[in-house]
Amino acid sequence: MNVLLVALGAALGAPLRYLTDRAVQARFGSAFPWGTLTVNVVGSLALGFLVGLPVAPAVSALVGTGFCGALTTWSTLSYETLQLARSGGRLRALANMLGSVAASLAAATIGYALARALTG
Amino acid sequence: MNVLLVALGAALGAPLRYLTDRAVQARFGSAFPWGTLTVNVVGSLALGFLVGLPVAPAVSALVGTGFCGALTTWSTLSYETLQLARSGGRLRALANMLGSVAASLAAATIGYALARALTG
Amino acid sequence: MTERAGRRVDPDVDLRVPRDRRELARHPAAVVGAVAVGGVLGSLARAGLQAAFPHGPGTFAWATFGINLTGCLLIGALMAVLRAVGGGSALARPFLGVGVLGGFTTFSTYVVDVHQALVAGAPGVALGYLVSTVVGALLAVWAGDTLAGRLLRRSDR
Amino acid sequence: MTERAGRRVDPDVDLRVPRDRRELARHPAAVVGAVAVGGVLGSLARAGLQAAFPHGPGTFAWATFGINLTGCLLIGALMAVLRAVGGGSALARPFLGVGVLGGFTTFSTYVVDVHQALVAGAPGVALGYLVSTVVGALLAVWAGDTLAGRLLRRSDR
Repeated sequence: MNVLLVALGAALGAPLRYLTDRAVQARFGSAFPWGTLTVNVVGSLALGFLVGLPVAPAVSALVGTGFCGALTTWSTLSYETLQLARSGGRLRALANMLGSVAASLAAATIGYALARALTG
Repeated sequence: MNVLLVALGAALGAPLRYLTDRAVQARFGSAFPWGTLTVNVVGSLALGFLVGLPVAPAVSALVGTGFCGALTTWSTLSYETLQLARSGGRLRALANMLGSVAASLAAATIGYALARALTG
Repeated sequence: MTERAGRRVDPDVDLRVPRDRRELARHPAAVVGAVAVGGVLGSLARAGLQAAFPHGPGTFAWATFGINLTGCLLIGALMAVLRAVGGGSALARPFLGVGVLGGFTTFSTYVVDVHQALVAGAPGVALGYLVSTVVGALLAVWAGDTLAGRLLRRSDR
Repeated sequence: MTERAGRRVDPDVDLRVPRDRRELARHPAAVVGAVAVGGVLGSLARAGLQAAFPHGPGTFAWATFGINLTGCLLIGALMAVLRAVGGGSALARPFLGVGVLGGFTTFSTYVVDVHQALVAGAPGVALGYLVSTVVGALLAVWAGDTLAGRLLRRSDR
């Protein structure tokens, strides 16, 4: 049961990451990886919100482990940072890593606080 | 502690598989993978013997998980069988797989029985 | 046209790489399907490992830590392999990189676990987990890329 | 001289492959060291997974089953990658194939678990585990080789 829900969430989350990344790059260019930053921040906001709610394990499996887990990524972020550093963009590499961590952590905190405020 | 013992056993078992395989092929040729059969049968005999003895967990980690685990291999056996089947040696592929399973199972049984007989 | 090592930044999709730019128009269903199937496989592996090694609130999330570092090592190795073979099939990067490794690793669980450790009153764990994942991920992707690059280069005959 | 796909039988070492034959004389310490280090890494991963998913006597050994099938999938993929890049470095096969995957998978634990299931009076489990591992290992190595071969072949630009 939960295995199927994780699979379903991931089957939506992974392609959404790919399509969002394309759309963001088409709009803002590809020199800085804004697309990956977007999915990581949005996914962290959503997961922070989810863990602040009193939800059933099934919803956690579908939305948290499956969807948010597959929407966000560490592998993409780390490889981008490596490539930015290599192509001489040390400052952009640093900004990508620290900016992703800071913005996503802030997003998760906001999501969590919002959920707590809504559920009293 | 046990991690170090597993590592030590594996550091001996894996090279011994490689060196034994070379030695057996140098003596008996490489058309049929006798070398892998040898290490799998010997390792199964040794592990069968070991589990028949009343040994400490440390010995199990060193000799069983580390040494016998690294000495024997499923990955090598399965790839050999695939390659034998592909190069037209279907019968040899079948003989390799079934022979390995039968001989190693017999060896494990003998090793276990021997250990039980020795320890009363 | 072989990609230069320094060219691509984003391993999921980099619209400056001609092949990446065209892939969705050429094989829309195959590309999205490969990403989805890979994402399911990677996510199930992650979920299985997290279930096998659970962690309490305010304790170090070893499973997610190991998953993320392993995924970073493997994306480095994968991109090195694909570079060495001139890009591979049209579905190799979408399936293995975007799907399997993107689905296996997770950023949202990482930052939420940091936040939850703070909420649980364990700022030391939160900070340690925060910093060690960042440092470990960078070392892992560098190691995967470097090690694979060296092992794939034909050294003698 | 590139190896033909059908030439090699034994992925650990095949003395009919010129490079395999010469490697020990050329780099004895490096080859044996690479096998040992890889074997340690693979064995520790196996030991960790077996400890995380323990099984009682007379029950199906899921951890070892998964380990062996994964290792078979990966040896198929690894040999396809090395073929695609013309063999790779002198230490690629010794480290990753002989060491990591050889150390990760285990045949002795497999047959001893079959035997122990029989001793524990569970012949159905013994037979099921015996057969499913054989069938699964062959399917896995075939899938790893075939899938990697397809994903590595450059399909379009």
